Order: sequence, then structure tokens, then C-alpha cells
Amino acid sequence: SEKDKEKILRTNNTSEPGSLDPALAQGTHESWVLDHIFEGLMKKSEDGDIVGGMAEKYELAEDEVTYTFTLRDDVTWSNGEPVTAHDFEYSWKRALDPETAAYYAYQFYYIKGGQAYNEGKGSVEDVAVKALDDKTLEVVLESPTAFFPELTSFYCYFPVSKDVVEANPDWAKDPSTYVSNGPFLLTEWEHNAKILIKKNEDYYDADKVKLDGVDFAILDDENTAWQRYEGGEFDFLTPLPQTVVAQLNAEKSSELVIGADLATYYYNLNNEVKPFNNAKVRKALSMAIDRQKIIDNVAQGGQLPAEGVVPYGILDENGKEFREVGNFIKYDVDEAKKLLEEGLAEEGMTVADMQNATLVYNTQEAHKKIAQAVQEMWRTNLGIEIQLENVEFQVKLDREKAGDYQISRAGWIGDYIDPMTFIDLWVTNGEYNDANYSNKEYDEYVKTAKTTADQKVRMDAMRKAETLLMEEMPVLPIYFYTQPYAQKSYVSGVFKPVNRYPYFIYADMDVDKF
Amino acid sequence: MNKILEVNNLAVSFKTFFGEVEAVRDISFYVGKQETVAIVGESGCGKSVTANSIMQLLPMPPAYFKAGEIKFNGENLIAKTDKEMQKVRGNHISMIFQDPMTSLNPTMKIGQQIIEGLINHQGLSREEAKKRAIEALELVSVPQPEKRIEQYPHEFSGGMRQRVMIALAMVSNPQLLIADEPTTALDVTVQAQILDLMKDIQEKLGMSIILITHDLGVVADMSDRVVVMYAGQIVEQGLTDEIFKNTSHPYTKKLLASVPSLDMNKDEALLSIDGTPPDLYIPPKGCAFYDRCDYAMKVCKDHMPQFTEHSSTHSSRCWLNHPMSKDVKGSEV
Amino acid sequence: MTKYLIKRIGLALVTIWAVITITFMLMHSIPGNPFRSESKMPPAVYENLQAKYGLDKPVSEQYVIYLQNLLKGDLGDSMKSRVETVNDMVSRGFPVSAQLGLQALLIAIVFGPALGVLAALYQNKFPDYISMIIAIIGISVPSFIMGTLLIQFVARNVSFFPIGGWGTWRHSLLPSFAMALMPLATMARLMRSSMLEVLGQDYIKTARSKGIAKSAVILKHAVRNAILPVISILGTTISNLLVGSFVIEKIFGIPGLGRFFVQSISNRDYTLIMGTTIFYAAILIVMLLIVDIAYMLIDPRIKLTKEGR
Amino acid sequence: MSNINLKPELFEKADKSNQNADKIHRPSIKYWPDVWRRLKQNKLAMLGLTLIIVMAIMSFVGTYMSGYAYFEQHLDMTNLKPNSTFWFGSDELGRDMFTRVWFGARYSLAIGIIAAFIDFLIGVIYGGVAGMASRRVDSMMMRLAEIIYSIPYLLIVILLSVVLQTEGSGSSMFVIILAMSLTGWVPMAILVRGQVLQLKETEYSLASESLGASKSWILRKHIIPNTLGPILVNVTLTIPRAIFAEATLGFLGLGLQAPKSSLGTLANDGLAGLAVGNTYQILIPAILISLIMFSFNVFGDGLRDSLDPRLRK
Amino acid sequence: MQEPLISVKNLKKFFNVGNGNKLKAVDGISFDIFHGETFGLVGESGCGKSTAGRTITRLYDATEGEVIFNGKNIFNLSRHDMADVRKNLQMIFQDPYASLNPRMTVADIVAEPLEIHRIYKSEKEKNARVIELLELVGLNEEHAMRFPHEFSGGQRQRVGIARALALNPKFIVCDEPISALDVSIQAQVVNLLKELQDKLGLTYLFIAHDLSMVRYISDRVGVMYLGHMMELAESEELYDNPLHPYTKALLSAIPIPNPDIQRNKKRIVLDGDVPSPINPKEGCRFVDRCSYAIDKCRQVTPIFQEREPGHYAACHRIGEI
Ligand SMILES: Nc1ncnc2c1ncn2[C@@H]1O[C@H](COP(=O)(O)OP(=O)(O)OP(=O)(O)O)[C@@H](O)[C@H]1O
Ligand SMILES: Nc1ncnc2c1ncn2[C@@H]1O[C@H](COP(=O)(O)OP(=O)(O)OP(=O)(O)O)[C@@H](O)[C@H]1O
Ligand SMILES: [Mg+2]
Ligand SMILES: [Mg+2]
Repeated sequence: SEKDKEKILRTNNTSEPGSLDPALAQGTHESWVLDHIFEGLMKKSEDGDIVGGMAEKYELAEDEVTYTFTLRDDVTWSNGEPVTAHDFEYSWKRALDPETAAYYAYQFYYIKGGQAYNEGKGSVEDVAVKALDDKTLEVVLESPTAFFPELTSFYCYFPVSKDVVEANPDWAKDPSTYVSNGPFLLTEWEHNAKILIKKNEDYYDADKVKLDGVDFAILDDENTAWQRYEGGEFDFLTPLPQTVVAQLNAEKSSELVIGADLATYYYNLNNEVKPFNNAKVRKALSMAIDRQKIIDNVAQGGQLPAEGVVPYGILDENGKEFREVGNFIKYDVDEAKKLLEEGLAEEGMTVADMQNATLVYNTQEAHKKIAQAVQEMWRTNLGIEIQLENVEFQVKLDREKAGDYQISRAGWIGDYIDPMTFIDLWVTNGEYNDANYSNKEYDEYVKTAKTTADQKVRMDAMRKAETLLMEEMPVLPIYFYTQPYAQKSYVSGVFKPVNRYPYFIYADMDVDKF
Repeated sequence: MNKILEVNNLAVSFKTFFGEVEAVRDISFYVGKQETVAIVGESGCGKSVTANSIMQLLPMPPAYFKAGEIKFNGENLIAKTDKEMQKVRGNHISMIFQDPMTSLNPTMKIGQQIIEGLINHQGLSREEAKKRAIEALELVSVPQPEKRIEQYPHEFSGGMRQRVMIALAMVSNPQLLIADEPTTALDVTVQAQILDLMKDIQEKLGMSIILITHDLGVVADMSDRVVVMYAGQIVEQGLTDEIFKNTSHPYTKKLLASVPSLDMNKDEALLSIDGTPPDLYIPPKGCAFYDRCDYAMKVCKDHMPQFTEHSSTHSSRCWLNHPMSKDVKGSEV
Repeated sequence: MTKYLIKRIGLALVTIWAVITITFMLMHSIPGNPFRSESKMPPAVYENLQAKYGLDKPVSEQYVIYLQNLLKGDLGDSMKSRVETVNDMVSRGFPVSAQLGLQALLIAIVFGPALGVLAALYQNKFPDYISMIIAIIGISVPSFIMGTLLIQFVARNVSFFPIGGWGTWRHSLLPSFAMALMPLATMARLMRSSMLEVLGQDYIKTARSKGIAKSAVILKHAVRNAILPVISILGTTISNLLVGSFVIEKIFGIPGLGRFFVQSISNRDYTLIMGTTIFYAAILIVMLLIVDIAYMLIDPRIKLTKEGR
Repeated sequence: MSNINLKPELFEKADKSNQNADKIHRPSIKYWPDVWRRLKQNKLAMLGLTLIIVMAIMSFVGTYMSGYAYFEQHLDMTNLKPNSTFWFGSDELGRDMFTRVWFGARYSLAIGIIAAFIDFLIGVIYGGVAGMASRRVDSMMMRLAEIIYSIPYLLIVILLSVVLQTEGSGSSMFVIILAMSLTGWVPMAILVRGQVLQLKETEYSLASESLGASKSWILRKHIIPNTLGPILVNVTLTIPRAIFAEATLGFLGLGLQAPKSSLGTLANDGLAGLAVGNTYQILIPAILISLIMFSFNVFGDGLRDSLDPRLRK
Repeated sequence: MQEPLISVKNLKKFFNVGNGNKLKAVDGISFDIFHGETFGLVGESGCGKSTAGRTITRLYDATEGEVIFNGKNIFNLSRHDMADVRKNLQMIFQDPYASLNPRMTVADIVAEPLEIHRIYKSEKEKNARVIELLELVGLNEEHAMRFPHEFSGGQRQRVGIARALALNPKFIVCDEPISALDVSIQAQVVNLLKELQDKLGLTYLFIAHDLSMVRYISDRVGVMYLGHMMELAESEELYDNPLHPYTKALLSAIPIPNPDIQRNKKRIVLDGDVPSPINPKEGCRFVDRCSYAIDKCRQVTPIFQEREPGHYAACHRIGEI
């Protein structure tokens, strides 16, 4: 009977999903569940490769912008109906529909006519997604986009059943009307308390799915969640309290896994405010930060010291880490002092004038600790005493937008696996260029990279851009995020895609041990 | 005679930050069965403290018993625990408190306050108790008692509250009733009714009464014996007739003389005792009345006079009773 | 009395309207927006969202629309959740918070005043000190620490108590306890102080003269006269408890209403902010009305229904 | 009769012409000196007062005793348990807890006391006025309090933080205290009003009115003194509430700015260390808060007792 | 004739006692009090004397009627003006303890009126005045620092009297000021009141039960019964020639401090149901207990009118009995 024990993996999904409709998803608390109950055209294999999901195969035409996907024959919705190319066409257009007001609609802007439709300037007919027949889907992009196939594995590209959604707009609110096509199916949803998904026996690849289900609790207190994990009520847990990560790390615990992540932690310097308009001052500030020490003693989550703005986990045209372009960041106190002196002199300022500089961070324990460490490093290394100011998250965003700050904490999570998701942040007048950095040469590189289909040209342009950026240092990268998680010894096969939460699709639990 | 209550050498003091206030100093008296003993005396002389001592209801601290015993049916009440006293209070001994305004619970209906003790001691049901309460209020002439028991003390006039206090004390048919100025707030007609009522119950049930009052008219009406107190001491006691007719102590004489009467001359000032009684914080060594006494002798100042028995029932505490004082004459009162 | 109630209900509506108006203005005058976040969102997406929730209209117009919907009993759609409306959220979260709050209240009301009475009866003796210690612990260890401690040291070690979560009554014990401590301690201290006042009154002497048991003197005579300050703080305490404690619900992972109070504001979830606020205001108003009525029931001298003496 | 030796001349008429000469005088004492005298007799209250004074002194002196500044980090010496260098241990950034705790005590004590004082002031005045006023005004005032208490506190605080954002140095104590006092006074006002409603019906209030006293006079001279017990209790309870409210404000970016510390933020920071067994990080600030609480409580009780003449000994 | 100092006109004070029931504590009484006179008010306990006294000093708002003091109806005065009038309109409370703030020393209590109206120049002057007042009522300096609970009932009452005298008011409502006092102090207080009256021309409304004392102190006496005024006359006249049956009964019940007389005295016993002021019936209020009652008494409320010069009474059967 031991063998009959249901293999339900228990874990915690920090907060209540705003919706489990793929088009309406907003963040990880939704996507983590969606990743398991839906499947897109492509999917990630357990090795991290992009392989066929709902689509058996795809073809890219000569023009580099026309993709033709062919769907598998044996794919069905959980209500038994077949998954068709029409469903995809419907779902993607629905996500672009301004009426739907989807958060991630911009992820479809690569599709020709997508942006115009979403902005209300174009019509739905002009969106270049078309089901040629039940099994064939044709997509035309605005410009060559190398990572498009990968994009179709993301949750916003997941299909919904046209028949179901049209018949019942509220289909996603209740497990009983919920229809999906993934390896697991939604069976229970107690708001703000738990979500239960069970294995989809009709899934075409059901053999590979070992778990009988996943039980997501909804508990937003990290500490309580950790106590539950420790108390044996969870089999898997992420995120972990920072002190716990530090301790597990120190103990070299076998339960701790430092998962990769695609995100960078950095400080914005307001390039329009004296003395941060001076590159020497900016570089001096960067050089006076001992990033390794921050990671080892403050952040303690197994993060990597930043070497630039683009984190690890992105491959270049040769299939190698893009990051191998080099480490642009060094810790050199003497150099820093020199640069600061020069820079300040150029601006006609002294060290004492830095007193009024304030570092703004949004309220969170980790940010507070790092800010204090940085403040102290600047004080001891450069002799400048800046102020800290923590503000509410929305207030920080507001002040960044308004340019009403000097230094501010920021972080960026890659939207897709390509350097561009980081590089294009700092183009002149860019939407997210809170540092207000502006450099013609930089803009030029970005433009080049965005308009060519030639991978080599693209990558080179982006390498140059990053090099230039780090030369000017409009922002101070601190570290590259990681995603540590804890799993009990009997859990195996959890796969962590670099820009996703861990997948349980291929996970297993050792029945004898739990 | 059958003594129901005996107070022997009772002394009560209050501890204040100035020092000790000797409110009651060595008093002894008794109450016989079905007897009414009146305690009279000037304001502040310790009447209420004596009464509260019998009930064991003095706030302790600051009050404490310095000496003496209070024997009720032969048992010393001072030695009793609070739990044991609960069986006595409101059952065998009841008390009418002097201040009817503050002595009633402002947040409890009148009826409830009366029946509470009944239910407790006599095991009556609520209904029966309520009936008894209504009867009791009727007896003390509170109009519409069935309505009034649903009212709160602040809706009663001063005299009505006092009558509630009386009803409350008498409803349990105690063996001993301590009435501390029970009729001060009552008009004469109601007062007369209430006094009649008390006499009635006394006769029917053999109740004894300690009547504390300054109304000598009431004393004359009600009491069998009178105890006269002054500055925490008893200065004279005796049968009512003896006190009124063979008055011995100069204080008692003055007290009687200052009673107003209907035929007082409006143009003349009322007679009163000049001066004030001594402060009981460090009381005088000698006779406490010395300062105000018209007959004061040198001996009175520093020597405490002892009791002289004038009859088996009548005694007083004055140096004038001493054989050596024969030739001293005070100015006539 | 009925007239008084009607008047108070009328006033309550005005009060709620004022709360709505002020909150509405405040909400729109602080920086931020439900759809602004750190991640990439092109203007078009942002505008689509604004339009969907009517946020593109002038605030005054939004206000009028809100009031119209409110009159129909519709609190609107949450801006963060597309699954539940604000009505849903409130009607699902409130019973949970209310259960928790009522349990906490029960604990506080049963033990708080009792502890205070004991302390007063044995002033400067052992029970007084015990009560003081409990009060100090209750007050100086705030619920966020107490909750964490309970989870870590009680729930983790005593399998009877689940570690967080919601479902059976066992889930509710530790959080109710953590929530109860502060009001319990407050009531105990207040009760002690006013008990001491009352025990010195003449009518206590009268009650004792009737020979009724000490406990009856305390319960029937002293407590009623001393309880007024406790009643006074009960109004705000109960409404705080009933709508839930944010911290406790967060720490124990309880799906109550309390969480929305803080979350909705940091999320700038306008409709949810309004919904919870109205709900909270309504409960507060009812509680304070009950407190006023309780005053009159407890002390017949207090008259709120008629002008003057 | 007694056997003392009584000389006949003793039985002569007394001469009372100079009787006032040897009159005994009670020592006279005024109310407030008397309160202070009684307070001094209360050992527990004096212990509380001493502790308050000691803590107040330590909150200034204590920050210099260990030689470490409150912001000084030793990233290689983090989370050390109390030892001879770090008497109260070190925190997660390797700062000296001893210095930080006393530094925090300085702010917490100041915030607690000032906030309690303001709550007391506004609460007593508002509640008192409402209680004394006509039913109509009372009703209006209570509805206003209801409105103030109903408006989400956080919204107001966020607005304040934006409007009163002080250049560079983060929030001043003024802003913090202002934020806390915005609604903090409401329960106090309700409490006081309840007491006033009860006490204004007493005969002594009526008596004062008959003397021509104004309502404010009756309130000040008769009602408030007679309800000081609950008020004092509530004031002492406000102190820890304010200490923690400050920590909560910290979450919203309106508290003291790091690396400054208060006992509330220290306790909150210490919570993180709990999961990995650094219990001392929460224990030390918690004990200090309890000590503050204890001191104010016993002092408040003592004060209450000594203000009550009936307990006069 | 002399102008009255205070003129009470058709004064009514009703209390709501739940369920729409009205308790008519004072039900339309009218009388004048002249400068320098003492107006005695007697009547059965609960008949509305205190309520009348409190309404006359505007501690209660009248349900109906006027009280003219110094030519003005005090119910129309603003708070401010009223405070001014209060200087001359004082009250001694029936309840000697409840009316003293337990947290004030006796000195503070007696000084309170002085402080309210700020009528002293220095602290020293104030203290001197307080001591003077205390001594006036037979207390002394040593009592000044004590609190009310440390006093006996009579001592408390004297504190209340001292307080009322502090402002040298023109008019004092004395609500049973002496009933808690022993005879000697009673005499002192009454002597004092009279003396002050002679010296300062004070006017009193003197509520009391002790009829001998009322006779002694009052110039005119009013007899109330259940909210109505039954009889009013010069005190000699009233005592010698009572017209109303209730007054007769009242006078016959005075206790005499002589055991022989008192025990054998005949008094008019009032039988019958004790009437209630809650929703009283039409007709004479005394009817149920009156041995002379006729049908008319039950149906028509007798008018309070002058029967002999200066002698008013409300009874249908005056002259017949
Ligand atoms: N709590 C107390 N503290 C100090 N002294 C007190 C206290 N209670 C009473 N006394 C004093 O004890 C003495 C006796 O008081 P008691 O109340 O017995 O007088 P009494 O004879 O009943 O007078 P009265 O007729 O005025 O009621 C008084 O001088 C009074 O001042
Ligand atoms: N606040 C009140 N609410 C309701 N009824 C009241 C109130 N005050 C007095 N009464 C009622 O009014 C009537 C008259 O009371 P009042 O106190 O004036 O009598 P009184 O003549 O002074 O009697 P006493 O001689 O006993 O003091 C009584 O029946 C009393 O119950
Ligand atoms: Mg007495
Ligand atoms: Mg009266």
C-alpha cells in the first residue's frame, strides 16, 4: 500500500493569484501555477532545451519573420475537446484586445499588427496570427526575433479554449468550469488559502509526469512557511527567509538548492543631478562597493556579484554565456578615492556636499540591509556620509519617474532570455531609464541590435553597448539574483528554468521516504 | 436581662498620615433583647464608627481595632472572619446607614437591592422576595412601590432613599437593628409612621434596636435606654427617663437645653454649646468636655474622670460626681 | 430610544458618506496607481487597464460612479483580482476574521476584566503582581512577535496546533490567543484601576452589610459600576478585532479580511480600499453605538437620548 | 473612685483664659506635596521611577560606553552572541547591539512619552469637551472622531510621508509623532467621554455648577481628577503602543531611517534571527521594552494610588 | 408692598420615568420671596421640595414656568449671565457627602467658589477667608487639609454650608441644611444663618423637616404636598391657625423631646393609600388621605388662593372644617 500513496507535492505559493486566466496573469504567483496546468506551442525540456509542446514542429520562412507551427494530433483540452490552431489564434488576439486589458499584452508586440491593435490604432484583422487549419498556425512578426519560439513557451502565450471562453467569460474563476491543457489540472482553489492541481491522465506525455499533484498553500509570511517546511508540512519551499538561506548555506545543507535567476540588482544614480552627472563620481561610487562582501555577509542568498548589467543564463550566437564578454566591475578603494576627488572637483563640490545625497529604497528587510552596508562602505572607503530613506514601493516608483531622487534601489527581471531585455533599459528617454542616462552612441548600438536578424551583429552591438554603459556607470549593478529553494531529500527532478519558477512537471517523490 | 449585644472596652482608631485618630475610646455598653438603646452625641463623636464596628464594616486600613470585644449572642464579632460575618450581616444584624444618598448602588434597581439579601439569607424565590420588597416599601410609605422598585436611586428623593435603606434593613427581620440616623431626611409625618413601624416590628419579632440620632424627640419616643457619647467616649448612660430627668453630665444637660421647641422666641438666639469638640488626634488626657464645660475644675484638665453609678442603670463620667467637688458651682445653664 | 436609534442610523449614513468621500480623495491624492509596477508596461497596456477600470475619467466622475454603484450595493471589481469582486472578498474574508476576532474577544473579555478584578481585590498582593506580569507581557510583546513566537515554539513542538493555515478550530486557537493578549491586558489594567475606585464607595459597604457573599458583592455591585472604562475601549477594540489583524492573518496565513486592509493600500487597489474602509467604518459605527447604548444600560444616570436635565 | 492622690485645690474652678495656648496642631500639608509623599512611600512605584530615570540616562550614556558607534559595521563579525566585545552581541551587519539598543531606547522612550502625552492631551480635551457639551455637540464630535478613526490610517500616513518629506535626512521625529497622533487619541477620547458622561451626573459636579462654575471648570476640577485612574492606565499603555507603531511606520517608510534604530525596529529586525536561533537579537530589545512597560506601569499605578485620597495612609 | 427678590411663577418640573410616564415632581407652584426674608418650605418627603429648590437655582431646566430673579427670568439667561447670577444664588445640598468631591481637601472645596469667581486678591487672602468660613460653621483650621471621607456626616454638612456662604450670596436655597446635624450644631448653624441675614440681608429658601426649627427661622412658610403648594402663610399664623388638613396633620406629628409627653401624645394619623407623583389624577392631591374629603375634592383641583390676608391655601373645605 505504500506504493499507493498519492504523490502530492506540498509547497507554498506566496500570494493569491489575481486570476488563473493566462491572458490576465500578472506575476509569479500566477505563472507558477499556470506553468503546470497549461502548455504552449513550445515547452522547456528537463534539460532546458526548447522543444515542441502543443506544436509538433515549426518552420521559419526565408523572410525570417513568418513562423508556421504544426500542432500535435493527440492534444486535447481537459474537457476532451481537441486543442486546435484556432484556439491559439483566438487566445493571442484576445490577449491583445484592449478590452481584455492584459498586463502582458506587450509580449505579443513582436507579432505584426499586435502593438497597433493593442494601442487601439489597428484592427484585429491586421494581427498576423492565423489558423490555416485546425492544426496549422501561421504567425508573422514585425521583425526578426530569434527568441520567439522560446517566447511561445511562456504563460502569456498559453492557449485557452475558444469554445469554453466564449460560452462562459467567468470560466477561470472556478475549478469546475476551468479548462486547460497542461500536465496538471486545477482541481481545488480555496481563495487565499490553497490551490490544488492534479495530474492530467490524458496529457500526451503523461508517462513522464510522476507526481499525482501539487498542493500550493497560499501563505505570505516567509517565516511561517519555513516553519511549516521544517515541520514537515511542505516538501518544497521558495522563497526562503534570508537568514535561513545563510544558515543552510553555511551548513552546506543538501536540502538547499541555489537556483539560477535572470535578474540584476542595481542602484540608479540620477544622472541629471549633481554630482551624479559626473561619470567619475559614479564610477568612484561603484568602485567603493565590495560586492563580494555584501553577498557573503549581507544578502547571503548565494547571489553572484554583478559583473555588468546582463546576468548569467543568456547564451550568445555561439551558444556560450553572453556574460563572458567580461567583468566590468572592480572593487578598488584607492582608485575610487582618486576618481571621486577628481569628479567632485570638476563639479566644484566637496565630500561634505555629499551629505545631502539620499539613497531611496522601498521597504523590505533585504533592501534595507544592503543599503546600510553600502552606506557604510561609502563612509569608510570614501568618507562620504549619505542618508538613507525608505519609502513605500509606489512612492518610490513615483519619485523615480519624477526624477525626484539621487540614488535609488532598483532591480530588473528579464522578460525573455536575451541580453536586450536588460540593454534597452537605458536608451535615451526609455520608459524605464530612471537614471535618465542619455548617450547617442549607446542608442545607436541598441538600434542596430534591434533591427538586424544577424545574430553576430546583434550580439556584438549589445556587447559594445554594455561595455560603454559600464564605462559610464549610470547605474551601479550590485549582484545577479539567484533563486534559492529548499526541497526535502525525497524530492527529485525539480527543474529550474533560468527565468521561471521551478517546474514540478518532471519532479518525483520517493515514496519510501516521505 | 438577656443581653443580645455587649460592647466591652471597645477602642477604634484610624491611621492617618498625621498619626492616629482615636475615634472611639474605650466604650462599653450593652443592648438587651427587644430593647431600644439610643446613642446620642455631638457630630463626630464616634457614633457611626461604633455602629460600623459592630457590623465589621470599617475600612481597614485605615481603621483598626485597638482593644475590646463586641459580643453578639455571646460570640465575639471582632474575632470572626469575613465569611463568618456574612452569615451575621443582613441576617441577624441589619444596619441603616447614615448617608442614604451614597449608600445605594446607583446602577442597581431599588427592588433588586432590597431582595438581594432576602434571597441570600432566607432562600426565598425571586417572586416571593419581590413581593416582600414591595410590601416593605409600602410599609415605609413609598407610593406605588410596584413601579418604584424598577427605578434607580437617583430617581428618588432624599427621604425616599432613606426609606429604601430602612426597608432594606428591616425586610430581613434581624435580631438587632442598627439605625444610624434613620429619619434625618424624613418629614415628621413619615418619620412618625416609620418609628411606629419599627416599634411594631420590635414587638412582634423581639428585635433589638440601636438607634443613633441627634433628634432627642425621637429618643424620647423610642428608646428604653440612652447612651451619651462625647469625643469617642461614653459620658453618661441610663434609662431614658433618667437621662431626661436626672441628667447628670454637664454635656448631656447642654445637649437637652439646646433642643429647639415650637415656642422658641424668634428674636433670641438658639442655645448652643460653644466651642468645638477636641480633635481626636492626640485626645486630651483629662475630660474631653473640659474646654466647653461651665463647671470645669482644675482636676478635669489632666485627669480622666471615672464612671459613677447613680443607679443600677444610670452612670456618668464626671468629676462633679466626686465627693470633693461639692462646693464648686458653675454658672447656671 | 427608538427615536434615538433612528437618529443615530441617519447620522451613521452621513458618517459613512464622509468617510467615503475623504478616503476617496486621499486615495487619489497619494502617489501610485494599481497598475504601476516595476516591470515593463508600455503606455498602451497601462491605458487599457486604466480604461477598463474607469480610471481614465476625472476623479469627480469616478466618485459619482462609485457612489451610484454603492447605492446598488456593488462595491465594484477589485483591481488586482479578476476572480473575485470586492463584495466576494469582503463576504468571504469577513466571516473568517470575525470568527477569529470573536474568539480573541472572548478570551480577552473572559480573562481581562477578571484579572483586573482579582488584582484590585488583592491590591499589592500576589494576584495583583501576576496580573501585572501578564499585562506587561501582553502589552510589551506585540502581536507580530507573539505570533512568530507561538508558531516557532508552540505550533512547531505541539502537534495539536497546526503551523499556520485555516480550516479547523485548532487552526484558530493560537492566532486568537495572540490577538487577544493586547486587549486582554488593557482591559485588565483598566478594570483594576476603576475597581479600586469603586471598592471604596459607600454602597459597597451597604452591599456587604446585607451579608451577601464577597463574590456577589464584587460581581453584582462593584463590577457594573467599574466596567464603564472597559466598555469605552471595547468599541474600538471590537471593531479592530472583528475586521481582523493584518499581522496575525499574515503570519498565520489566515484568509481573512484583515490582510486586505494593508495589502489593498500598498497595491493601490482602489475599490478594495474603499470596500474594506466602508466595511470597517460600518462596524466601528455600530460598535460605538452599542457602546453608547451600553452606557445607558449600565449607568441609568447617563442620558444620551434627551437634552439636558 | 480612683485612688490617685487628688488634692482639694484640683477641685477649684478652672481658669480657662489661656486655654488656646496648648492647643495641638496637626501638621498641615497641601494636596500635591502629599501626593508626592505618598508616592515616595510606594516602593514599587519608586522602583519604576528609578528604572525610568536610569534608562533615560543610559539611552544617552549607554551609546558611548562600548566604544562602537550605532552605525559602525563589522561585516566579518555578524550575529555574534553576547560576549566581552559585544556585550549584547552583534547584529546581522556586525553592529554593536549594546550601542544600538540604547540608541533605540532613546528614540523609543522619546516617541513613547511624547506620543502618550499628545494622545493624553488631545484625548482628554476632546473627550472631555464632548462629554460635557450638549448632546448635539457631543454627537457631532463623536461622529467626527468616528470618521477620523475610520479613514485608513495608512493612507494618511503615506500622504504625510509624501507631503512632509524632509530633505535628505529622512523623517523627523515630528513627522513620526504627528503620524502616530493622528488617530491615536480617538480611543482615549472615547474613554474620557464615557467617564465624563458618568461623572457629570454626580452631585459634586452639580454642586459645582450651582456655584457658578463653567463646564470647563467642572471638567478640570472635578471630573478629570476623579477619572485619572483609567486615564493613567491608558496613558501608560499608549507608550508601548507608540513604540511599536513607530516600528510599523518604519515599514511604510515613515519611521526612523536606518541605520538609526528604535526598540521597535530592533525587535522587528531581531525577528529574522529567530528562525536560525539568534534569539538574543529579539530578546534584548523585547526585554528592554518590557522593562519600560513595567516601569511606567508600576509608576502609573503608584501615581494613581497616591492621587486617591481614600487610600491615604 | 416690597418688590420680591425672587418670584416663582407656575413652576413645573416633570421627569420622564420610562414608558411615557411622567413623574410630576413639581406641578405648578407659585410664590414670592422678599428681600431679607426666610421662606420655609416643608412637606412630606418626596413631595418635590428638593426638585423645586434645584429648579429655582436652574440646576434643572424647568418643564414650565418662570423664576424671576432680579427682574429677569433665569431660564432665559445665557450661560455667562447665569454664572453671574449664581454668585448671588447659592445652594446648600441635601446630601452632605455626595456633593463633596472626594478628591478635594476641605480647604479646596470651600475655596472653590472663590476661585470660580476670582474674588480674592492673594493666596493668603483666600486661605484666610477659607479658615474664616470653616470657623463660621464650627470647623477649624485643622480640618482644612482633610478629605470628605474623613469626616462624620454632620461635619460634611458643615463643609457644604461653608461653601455656600463663601460668596456672600443674596439668596441661598438651603435644602435640609441641618437635618444631618446634631442639635448643638443645628443651633450654631441656624444662629449663624440668622446672624448673616441680619448683617448682610440674606434671603433664604429654607427646606427642612424640623418644624420647630422652620417656625423659628422662617418669616413665611409654604407647605407642599405631592408637587402642589397646599398652604402658605406667615409662620406664626400657619402654626397657630393651620387651614389645610395636611398642615394640621403635619403639625400634630412633631416629636417632643420629653418621654412623658411624647409617649402619650395624640397625633393625626394619615391613613389611606400613599399617593404617587407618577401620572397623578385630577383633583386634590391629598384627597385619599384626607378625613374631610368630599366628592368635589376628587374631581376638581382646588385653587391656591388667599383665604385670609397673606394666608393662602388650596382646599375646597376651608371654613367648613
Ligand atoms: N476614614 C477616616 N479617617 C480618619 N478619620 C475618620 C475617618 N472616618 C471617621 N473619622 C473620624 O472619626 C470621628 C468619628 O466619626 P463618626 O462618623 O463616628 O461620627 P458620628 O458620631 O457618626 O457623627 P455624625 O453624627 O456627624 O455622623 C470623627 O471625628 C471623624 O472625623
Ligand atoms: N432625576 C429624577 N428622575 C426621576 N424622578 C425624580 C428625579 N429626582 C426626583 N425625582 C422624583 O421627584 C419627586 C420629588 O423629589 P424631591 O427630591 O424633590 O423630593 P423632596 O421633597 O426633596 O423629598 P425629600 O424630603 O425626601 O428630600 C420624587 O418622587 C422623586 O422620586
Ligand atoms: Mg455618623
Ligand atoms: Mg429633598
